[in-house]
Amino acid sequence: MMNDLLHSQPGWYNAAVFFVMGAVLLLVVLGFVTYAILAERKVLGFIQLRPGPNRVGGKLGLLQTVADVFKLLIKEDTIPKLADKPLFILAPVLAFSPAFMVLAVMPFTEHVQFADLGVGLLYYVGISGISTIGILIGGWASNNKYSLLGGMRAAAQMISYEIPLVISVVGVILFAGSLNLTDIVEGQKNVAYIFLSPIGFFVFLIASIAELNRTPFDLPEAESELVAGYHVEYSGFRFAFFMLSEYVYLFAMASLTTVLFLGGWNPIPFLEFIPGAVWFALKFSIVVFFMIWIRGTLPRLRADQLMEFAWKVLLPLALLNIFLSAAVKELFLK
Amino acid sequence: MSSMLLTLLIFSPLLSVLILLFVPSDDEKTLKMTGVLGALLPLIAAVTAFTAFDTAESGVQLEEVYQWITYEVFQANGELNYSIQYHIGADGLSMILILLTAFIAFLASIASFSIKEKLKSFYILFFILELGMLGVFSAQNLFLFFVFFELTLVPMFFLIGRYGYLNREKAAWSFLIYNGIGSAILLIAFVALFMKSGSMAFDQLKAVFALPEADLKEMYLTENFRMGILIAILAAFAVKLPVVPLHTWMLRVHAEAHPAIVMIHSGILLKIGAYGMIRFGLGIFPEEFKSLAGVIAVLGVVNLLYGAFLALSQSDMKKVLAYSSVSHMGIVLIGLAALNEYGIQGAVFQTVSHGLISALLFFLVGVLYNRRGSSQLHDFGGLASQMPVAAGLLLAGGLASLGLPGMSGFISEFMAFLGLFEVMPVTAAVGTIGLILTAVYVLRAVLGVTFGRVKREGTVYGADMTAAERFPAFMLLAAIIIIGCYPALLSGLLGATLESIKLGLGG
Amino acid sequence: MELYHFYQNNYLIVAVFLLLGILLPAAALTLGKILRPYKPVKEKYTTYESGIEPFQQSWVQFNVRYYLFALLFVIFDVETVFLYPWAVAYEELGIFALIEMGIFVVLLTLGLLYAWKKKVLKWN
Amino acid sequence: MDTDALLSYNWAIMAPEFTILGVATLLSVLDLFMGKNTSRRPLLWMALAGVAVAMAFVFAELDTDVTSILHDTYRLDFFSKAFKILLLLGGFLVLLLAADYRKKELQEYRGEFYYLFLTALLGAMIMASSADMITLFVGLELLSLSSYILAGIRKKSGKSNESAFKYVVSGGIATAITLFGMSYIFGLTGQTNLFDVVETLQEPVLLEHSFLLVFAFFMTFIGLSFKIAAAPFHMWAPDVYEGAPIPVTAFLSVVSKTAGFIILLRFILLTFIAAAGIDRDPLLVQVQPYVIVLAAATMILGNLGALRQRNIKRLFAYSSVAQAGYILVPFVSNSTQVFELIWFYLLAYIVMNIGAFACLQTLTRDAGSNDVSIFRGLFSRSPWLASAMTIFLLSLAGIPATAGFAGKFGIFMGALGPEPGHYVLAGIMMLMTLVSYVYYFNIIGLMFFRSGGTGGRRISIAPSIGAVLVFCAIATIGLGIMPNIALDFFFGQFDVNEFFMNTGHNH
Amino acid sequence: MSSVPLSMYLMLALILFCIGLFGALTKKNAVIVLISIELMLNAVNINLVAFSKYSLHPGLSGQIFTLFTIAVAAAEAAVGLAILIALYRNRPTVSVDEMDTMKH
Repeated sequence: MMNDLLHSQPGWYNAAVFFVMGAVLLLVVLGFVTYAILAERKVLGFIQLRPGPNRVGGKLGLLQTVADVFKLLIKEDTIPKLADKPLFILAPVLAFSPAFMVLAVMPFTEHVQFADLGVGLLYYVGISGISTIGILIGGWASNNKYSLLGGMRAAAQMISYEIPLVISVVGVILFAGSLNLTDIVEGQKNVAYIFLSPIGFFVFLIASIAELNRTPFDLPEAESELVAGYHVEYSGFRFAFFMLSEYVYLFAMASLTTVLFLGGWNPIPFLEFIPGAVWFALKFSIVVFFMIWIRGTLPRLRADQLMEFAWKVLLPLALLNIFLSAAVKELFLK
Repeated sequence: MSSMLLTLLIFSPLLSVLILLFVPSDDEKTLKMTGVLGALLPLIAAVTAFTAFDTAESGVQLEEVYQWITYEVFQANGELNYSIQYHIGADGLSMILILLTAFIAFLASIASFSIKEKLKSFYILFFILELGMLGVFSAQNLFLFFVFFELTLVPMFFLIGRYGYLNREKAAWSFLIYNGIGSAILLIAFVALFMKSGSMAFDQLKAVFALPEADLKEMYLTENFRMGILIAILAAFAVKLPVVPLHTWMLRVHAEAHPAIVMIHSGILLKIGAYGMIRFGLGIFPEEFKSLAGVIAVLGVVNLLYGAFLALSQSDMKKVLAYSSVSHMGIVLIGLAALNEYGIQGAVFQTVSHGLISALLFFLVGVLYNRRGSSQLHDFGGLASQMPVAAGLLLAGGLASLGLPGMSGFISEFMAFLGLFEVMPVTAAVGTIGLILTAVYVLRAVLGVTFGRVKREGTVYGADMTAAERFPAFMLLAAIIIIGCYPALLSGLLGATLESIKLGLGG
Repeated sequence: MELYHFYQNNYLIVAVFLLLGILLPAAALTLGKILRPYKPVKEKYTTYESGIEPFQQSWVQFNVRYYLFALLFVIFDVETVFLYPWAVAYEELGIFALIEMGIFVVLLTLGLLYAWKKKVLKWN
Repeated sequence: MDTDALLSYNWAIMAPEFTILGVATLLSVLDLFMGKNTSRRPLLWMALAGVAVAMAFVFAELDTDVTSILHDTYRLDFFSKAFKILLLLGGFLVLLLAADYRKKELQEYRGEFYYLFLTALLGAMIMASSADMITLFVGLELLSLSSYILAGIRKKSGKSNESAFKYVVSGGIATAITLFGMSYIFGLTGQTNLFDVVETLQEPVLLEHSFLLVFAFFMTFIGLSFKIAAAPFHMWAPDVYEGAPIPVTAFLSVVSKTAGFIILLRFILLTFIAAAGIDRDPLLVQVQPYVIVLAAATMILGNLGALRQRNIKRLFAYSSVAQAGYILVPFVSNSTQVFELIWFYLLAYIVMNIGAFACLQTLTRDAGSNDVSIFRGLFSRSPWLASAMTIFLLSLAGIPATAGFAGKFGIFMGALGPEPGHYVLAGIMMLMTLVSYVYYFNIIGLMFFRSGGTGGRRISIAPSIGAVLVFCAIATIGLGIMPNIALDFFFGQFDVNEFFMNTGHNH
Repeated sequence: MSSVPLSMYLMLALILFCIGLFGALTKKNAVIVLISIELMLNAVNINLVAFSKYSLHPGLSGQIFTLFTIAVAAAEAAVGLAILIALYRNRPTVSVDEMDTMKH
C-alpha cells in the first residue's frame, strides 16, 4: 500500500496518510524515549550495584518516566525577565524538530521506511546540524552566564565532532556507491561495513557519542561545573523538550549506526528465518546498550582534551579511513 | 656615412649628456667647457649637413627611413598594417630652422655661464632639450614629430622651474599645462589622421590628400574631418606660437625663466608653432587652409596690435620683450594668411629673424639683470655712459626689432605685409598700425634704458660686458645684420621648398 | 511521471515530519499551559546564578577560540561537499580519481597541519 | 573521464602552474617546520626561483601549438602564454620588492606572505589559461582570497585589517554579482565551457531571451570590473592600497589588475563575441556606449580623486584607477587590436608602476611617512632615485620616449580607429591625462624644485630595490623607444582565430 | 501539486540577491554584511541548480558549479571572519561606520 501511495499523484490525501503514519512513528519514538530513560537508569543502577527506579509501576519502576513526564507537564513554567523571550521559546522547538525530522529517512526494515531519499545520508547530516543552532540559541537567549557557556561549549563540541563524523562515513558511501540509506543496507547483504571499515566505525561511534552530548563528552551539561549547561533556565515542558530531543537523537543515531555499519535489517548468515525487523531491533538495542554502558563506565573528559581529541585524533583517522576504504574496495571488492 | 648625417646631428647632444654624467657636479670649469663644446658639436654637424644640402632641389634631402613600429590589425576586410617609420630628413625650411637651433643653442650654452648652482643637471636637461628641438625640425612623420615635440616639454619644464627668478615654478606649471593641452589636441589629431589615412609620413599624407574627393570619402576622410583636423592642428600650434587668447603662459615663462632658457624658448621653441602651421597646415591641408586664411589674418593682426599695445604699457623689460614676441608672432600669422610667395617667405623670415633678435634682446636683459638685480625700466637709465657696449648692443637689437632696414626684421615684416596687401588690403592696412606701435614701444624702452635719465642717483651698473657675454651678443647681431643685408642667404635655401608649397596651393 | 511523483511524495513526507516536529511541542506546551500553575513571584524570574544575586549582563564577548573553531568547521565541513559526490561516483571514476582525491585530501591535511602548528587547535 | 583519457593529456603544458603550486606548497610546509626565529630569507629565494622557473617553462612552451586538456577547462594558447609572462614578470618584481620590506610586522608573517603571494599568482595564471566558467571562477577566487589575506597581513595594524575587511566585503559583493551574471549565462546555454557557450548562444531560440543575455553581460562586466578597480567598484582601492604593506599594494595594483583584464578579455570577449543583444544587433556593439561611460567615469574619478591626495599611497591608488580607465578604452575598438593594446599597456604599466612603488617603498621606509612631502628635495639627496622616479612618473603621465606613451598611443589608435571614431572618449582620455600631469608633475616638482625633506640625509637603496629600479627604468625607456620589441613578439605569435576557435583538443 | 515553474525559482533567487545586496550595502554590523554576501551567493546557487534542471539546456554542470560556489563562499566567509576578528582585536568594534580611519 505504501508503495502505491508513494507513486501516486501527491495531494491532500497522501499528506493525511503520511501524517497519520508519522504520528504513529512519533508515538513509537516517545515510547522508546520513555523506556530508554528508564533503561538507562536501570542499567546505571545495575552497574553501580543499586536497584534504580523501583517504586512507580511495580518493582521494575515501569511507570517512573511516565510519572516524571506528568510532573514536568504540571510544573510552573518560568521565563527569566532578562531573557530574549521569542528566542527562548523558539530554542526547544528548534532543537527537537530536526531530531524527529531525521527519522523520516531511516529504513527500519525492508518495508518500514518513510521517505526514500536519494540523498538520505546527506539529509541526515544536514538536518541534524540544525539542532546545534537550537542549543546555541537556548543558551544565549537565557541570558545566564552558565547557560551561555554551556551553549557555546555544546556548539563548539558538536561542530568539532561533526567533521570526523561526516568524513568517517565516506568509506561507507564508497562501498555502497550511494547516499541512499536503503541502498547502503542492501550493500551489506554479504558483509557488514563494520568489517570493511573498522576505523570508520570506531570514529563514527565516538563522534556520535560526542554529538549526542553523552558521557564522556557531556561537558555542555556538566552539572558540577555549569549547574546544568545551556538549559539551566528552562523548566517544565520546555526543559522536557531538550531532554526529549537528546533521547530522540539517541534513537536516530543508534538507528543510523545500525544502518550504516551493522547491516540494518540484514540477518546474520544461517539465521535468515528471523524477520528483518527483529534483526534491526537487536542491533539497535546493542548500540543503545553500548552507549549507556559507556556512560556508566567512563569519566568525563576535560574541555581541552575533548576538543583536541576531535581535531588531532579523530579527524586524521577519518581522513586516513577514506584511503583505507578505497584500498579495501580496490583489493577485495573489484 | 653621409646618409647618417641627420641622425648624428640630432643625437649628438646625447654624447654630451653621457660625458656630463661622469663629470663631478662641483667641477664648474669642466662642466662649462663640456657644455660649450657639447653645444658646438651639433652646430658643426648642422653646418656639415648644410654643406651636404642641395639648395636647388625642392624635395626632402638627407633622408633616412627605417621601419620602426608596426601595429597589425585584423579587421573584417583582412589584415591591415599600421606602420610607423623612423623617418627623418630636411627640406629648405627644416634646414634653416636646424641651423637656427644649433646656432642659438650654442650661444645659449655660453649665456648660461651665469648659472651658479646645479649646473650639471642644467646642461643635461639642456642637451635633451636640444635633441628634441633638432628632432622636431627634421622629423618627417607625425609620430616622430610628436615624440620630439613632447621631448622638449619635459626638460623645458625643469629648466624653467629650476633655474630662473622668483615665480619660476608657477611659470613652469603654466608652461606645462598650456603646452600639454596643445600637444593633447595634436596627438588626437595625429592619431585620427593616422588611423584614417593609414600613414604618418608627410609625403604620403600629402599624396593621400591630393586624391580626388570621391576616394577620400571612401576612406572616411570627409571634408568635415579634414577641416576638423586642420583646426585642431592649428589650435595646438596656436598655443605654442602663441596666438592671443592663449598667450599668458608665455609671458610668465619669459618673465621668470633664466635668460639662457628664454633665449632658447623665444628663439626656437616658439618657432615650432610657426613651423607646425606651415608644415601641417599648409603642407597637408592647403585647400582647407585657404578657406581659413581670413580668420588667420585677423588673428595675426589682433596678435600684432594686442602685443604692441600692451608692450607699450609695461614697466618690466622682460614683459616688454615678451609682449613684443606676441606682437611679432602676429606677423608670422599675417604672412601665412597671405598664402602667396611673399607672404610665406615673410613668415619664414620672421620666424628666423625674430629668433635671432629676441635671443639677443633677452640675453642682454639677462646681462643687465645680473648687474642690477632687476629688469624694471625705472631702475635703469643712462646705461650708455657706464656700459657702452651693452647699451650699443641693446640699441642695435631694438632697432632690429622695430624693423630697421638693413637688419633682418625689416625684410620679414616687409615681405609679410607685401603678401597680405596683395590679397587682403584692409586687414593689412589695419596691421600696419602695429608696426608704428612697435617703433614706439621699442624706442621708449630702449632709449629709456640707454640714454634716459638715471632714475636714482648713484646707480652703479658695474663693469661692462665680459668677453663671455660679448661673444654671443655679437654673434647674434652679426647674424641679424648678415641676413638683413643679404636675404638671399635664406631665400636661396627656402626657394625650392616654397615652390613645392605653392604647388600644393594650386599656384 | 511516476518517478517524479515518488520524488515529490518523499519530500511531502519530510514536510509532514517537520510539521509533526513543530506540532508536538506546540501541542504539549499548550496542554501544559492549561494544566500548570501560574504564581508569579519576582524572584522566580531572576536569572539563576547559583543562589547569589545576579550581576552584570551575561551577554558578554565570547572567547575568540570559539570563532576559530567555527572557521575551521566551516572550511572542513564544506570540503566534504567534494568528498561525498566523489565517493558516490568512485565506481565509475577509477583509480585516477583516487589519486586526485589523494591530492585534495593531502591539501586538506596540510591545512589541518597548518592550524595545528599555529596552535589554533589548542583549547586555551 | 577515465584513466586512459587522463593519462593521455599533455600534462607538461601545465608545468608553470605545477611549478608555482609545488613551490607554494613546499614553502608552506617549510615555513611550518622552520624555527620561530629562523630567517625566512631562504623562502624568498625559493619563491623567486619558482617564479623564474615557471617563467622559463612559459617561454619553453612558446612553440607549443594550441593545446587544451581536461575537457577544455585548461587551455594553452598564445593569449595565455603572453599574459602569463606579464603575470610572472610582475610577480617576480614584486617579490624582489618584498625582499627589502623590513617592517617588523611583515617580518613576523613573512612565510605566509610568500606562499599566499604564490597562490594568488597561481590563481591569476589559471585564469589566463582556462576556458571554462568554473575554472575561471576558481582561479579568480584563488587570487581574490589570497589577496584579501595579503592585504591584511600586518595583522597587528588596525589600518591593514580595516583595508583587508573593506577588500573582502567589496570583493565578496563583486564576486556575487559576477556569479549571478554567470548563472544566467549558464541558464541560457546549459554550458560552462566558454566555447560551448558561444556555440549555443547562436541558437535562434535564444534570441527571444536576449534581454537576459544583456542582463548577464552587465552583471558579469560590472562584477569583473571590481578586480581592475573600475568605476562602480573603485572605492576599495584607495583604502586597501593605503592600509596594505607596499609590496602587497604593488601586487594589487599590478598583478591583480592584470589578472582582472585577463578575465575580462577571456570571459567577456569570448562569451559575447557572437551573442545577439536586444533587437538582434550584436551585443558587444549594443553595449558599447555603456562601456564607454564606464571607461570615462573610471578615468575621471581616478584622476580627479588623485588630485586632492596628500597621502602618496592613496594617490597611487587613484592613479591606478585612472590607468584602469585608460586600459578599458580598447574594449570599444571593435577590432583585434584590443588584445595587443591591452597586453602592451599592461606590460608598460607593470614596469613603470612597480618601479614607482620601489621608489615609494624606499622613501616611505626612510621617512616613516606616507605624505607626499617625502619627495621634497629628493633630487639633491639622491639624484639617481629621483631620476628613476621621474622616468616612471613621466611614463605614467604618458610622455614620449617612455613605455607609457607607446601604450597610450596605441590606445588612442584603438579609440580613433573604428568608424566613426570615439572622439569624445579620446578627448576625455586626453583631458584626464592632462589632469594627471598635475599630480605626477607635482611630485616631480617636489623632487626637483624644493629642498629639504628629511634633514637632507642621503637615502640608501637596498640591492634588491636597486635591481628592480634599474630593470624597470631600462624597460620603461626601452619599451618607449623600441615598442616594436614587445609588439613584434606579440604579433609574431598571436593569432586571433586561435583565441576564438575551439581548436587543439588532443583526444 | 504540479511542478514549480522555472521563473519562480529565478524570482526567488533575484529577491534573495537583492536582499543580500541591500544588506551588504546598508547594514552597519560587519557580521551582517558578511551574512548578506552569503545570501547573494546562495541566490546564485538557487539559480544554478534551477537552471541545471529546468532550463532550455539542462545540464549537470550547473550543480557542479554550485559545489564550487559553496566551497568558495565558505572560504570567503572564513577569510572575512578571520579578518574581522583580527580587526576586532585591534579596535573592538564591528560597526562598519567606525571603520573610517582612512579618509582622504
